[in-house]
Amino acid sequence: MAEEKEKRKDKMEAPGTFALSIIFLVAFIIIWFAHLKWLIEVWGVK
Amino acid sequence: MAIKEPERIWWKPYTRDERLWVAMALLWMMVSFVFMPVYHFIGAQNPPNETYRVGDKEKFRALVDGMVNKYKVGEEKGFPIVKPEPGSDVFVQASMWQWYPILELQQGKTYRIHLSSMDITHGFSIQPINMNFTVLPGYDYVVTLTPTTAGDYYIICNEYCGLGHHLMVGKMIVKQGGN
Amino acid sequence: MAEEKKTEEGQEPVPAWQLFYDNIFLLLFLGIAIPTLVYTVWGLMEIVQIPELPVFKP
Amino acid sequence: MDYRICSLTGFKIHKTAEDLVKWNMVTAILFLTLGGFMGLLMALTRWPSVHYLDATHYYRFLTLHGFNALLLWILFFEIGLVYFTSAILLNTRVVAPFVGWIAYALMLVGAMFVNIVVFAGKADVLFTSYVPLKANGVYYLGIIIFAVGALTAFGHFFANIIQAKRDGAYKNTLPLGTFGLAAASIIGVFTLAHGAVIMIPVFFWSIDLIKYIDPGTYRLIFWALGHASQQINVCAMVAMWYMSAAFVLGANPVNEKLSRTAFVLYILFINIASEHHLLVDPIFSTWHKVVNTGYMMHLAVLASMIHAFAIPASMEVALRKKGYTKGLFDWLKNAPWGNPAFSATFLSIIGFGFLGGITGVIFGTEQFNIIRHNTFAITGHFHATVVSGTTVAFMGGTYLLIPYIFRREIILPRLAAFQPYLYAIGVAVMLIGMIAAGSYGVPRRHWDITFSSAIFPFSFDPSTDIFLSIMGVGGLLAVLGGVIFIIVSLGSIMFGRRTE
Repeated sequence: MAEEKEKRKDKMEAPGTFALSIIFLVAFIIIWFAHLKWLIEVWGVK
Repeated sequence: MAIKEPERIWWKPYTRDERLWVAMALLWMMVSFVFMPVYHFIGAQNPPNETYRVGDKEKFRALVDGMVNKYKVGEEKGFPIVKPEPGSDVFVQASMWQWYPILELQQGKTYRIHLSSMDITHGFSIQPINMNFTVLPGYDYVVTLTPTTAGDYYIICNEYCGLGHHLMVGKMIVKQGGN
Repeated sequence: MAEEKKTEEGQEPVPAWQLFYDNIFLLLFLGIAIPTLVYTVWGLMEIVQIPELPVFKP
Repeated sequence: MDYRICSLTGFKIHKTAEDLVKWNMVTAILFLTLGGFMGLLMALTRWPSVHYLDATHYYRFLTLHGFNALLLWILFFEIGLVYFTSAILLNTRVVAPFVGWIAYALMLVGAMFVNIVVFAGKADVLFTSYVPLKANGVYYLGIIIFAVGALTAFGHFFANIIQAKRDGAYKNTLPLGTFGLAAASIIGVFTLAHGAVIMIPVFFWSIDLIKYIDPGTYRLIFWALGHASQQINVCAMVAMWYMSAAFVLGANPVNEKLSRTAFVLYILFINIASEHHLLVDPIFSTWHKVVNTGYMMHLAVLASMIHAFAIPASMEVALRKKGYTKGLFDWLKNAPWGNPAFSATFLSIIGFGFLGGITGVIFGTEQFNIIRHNTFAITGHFHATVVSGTTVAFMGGTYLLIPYIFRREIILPRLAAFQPYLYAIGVAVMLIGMIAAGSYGVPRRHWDITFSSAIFPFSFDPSTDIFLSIMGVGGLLAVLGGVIFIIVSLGSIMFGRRTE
């Protein structure tokens, strides 16, 4: 059982989904920074 | 299967891709979260934090009228144009369906703009720079504003306030510094 | 079949976290208590504490 | 006890459970028809060159669009899923069946009250009905009755799983699909209790028994109803994803621990995201805003990212087992794209994640909210989550459940296979138009953004015209997809060939 658990730990079960997820994360970060740029261009508020 | 009860012990270690993905997602979420408090210290644009209760709406109306009497410099389409001193308290009144009065501000100077509604909820939306705040009846929201670009700006209402909602447009003039 | 019997007798203890996740009614309590305290009660406390409009110099 | 054995899945199905699922689902689809038609009118009015409705009818039908499409279609479907997961998936019965019927009747009566009073022109207050904007008392009464009905149904879920355990239907752990609906029901109890707390005093205020409702308090508690009810959708939708993957592909969750952790994060933390509506409000301190939107909310977002990984991963593992192991994406190429239950699920994951999730986190960030609050971009965001996410997932769920529950074959299978693509792409085009227009400042809930009769002349950047036209075209495509869905689903339920 413990051996099976160890084996599972190092497995990459779904590499395709992992790649898709990375694409998602990159899109997320790009859009987030685009909004940061929009934010900086407006007036000062507090 | 998601439609059957799992085996007796389903608490199992994560695989490599699961660990990696959770770690990356968590890291990015931490960045997004930490941004909010940190930007309050380093950034110039943060949601204002100052609110007062307006028990009597006439009291707020009196403040608006007092300011208009003191600082009025002109008139446009029946609305007084008010040019308050930089750093001073400026009062803007929302009602169905107008923003009163017209403000004339100086570029780069800071003003404490008080927003309150006389009737129902309105949305204070400065266009075309697109900054948006909620205006509630019974509350005074103090927006400490520093316009950094000159020109004519318009205030539209972006919270539904009855049939004349689309008629509710106000004006704000930002003049270049020095005059 | 023989293997199933073994687990029935509880050869391996069920992890505590698994017991927590299986306790729907504890989750029901926490799922209502946490947002009610952090969002609603805290929010109401802030509404009550808002000061009245001060006097401004003309 | 009246049971039958499903010839397709082997489930032991309790007759009453099946009837409750059927009635709730069909009612849901009928309200989708009404809400969708109102949606068509909305798209045609906000499309600048068409500008179809006059102002009065625009706001009236906008109220109806929100109520029918956002609340009634989705909640009735979810109540159907409550019975599906708490009885049918567990091969057990519904306890006290009359409670289920009372809940259904209350929801229906409440829904009719609201629809009638809004149609009669007595409640043009939009979905949010911010006080002191006042509607006829029947409007609030209808919402209260509906909420009590829905609360009863969610309570019924808990009664069912207690009984199921006593009957030995499961030993310790609920199936993941049922667990997802447990999360939805927990959030439902929180949501509808808040709804009652605020709507009952507002009802008394509307008939002049109470003098004053504080608008700030109303907004705080209303959004614990308004936003948190969307979190019910998130949980039910994710549960639907898992179930579709299991039914269509025989997929196992890659790791029960991972998926359940994500649901537990939803249960504990997602409801405080109601704060998103109050970020540029007066009253609440920066700390209240930061803690509620950020501190723990982001853990709920992490949960969504976990699901968005775990479900495609389970599909990938299942498809790889079938022999599609070449390279990274061979499994994706050979997925059953022609099966609408599968394609709708996959499109829903993509739409919810890429369009709804990303915009949700960004617009829910305190500072970014200044430049997005109440603009059309917000409308775009929640159409991404609720329409291209939840609605598309539930459309897939309908295709999935028609053979199992109604025991009918899907009619017009080619049209059905094509429908999720048409609908999802239409909605995506529409909401991208909305988000683009909103980022130029175009407000939501606004009849005339040309301000043609306003006292000061203001007009938006001319490019907003193009974005709004894109929105209109996308909206029409989506409506076409919606019409096909309604024809295929109701047609199959009534005229499909019997499977047994």
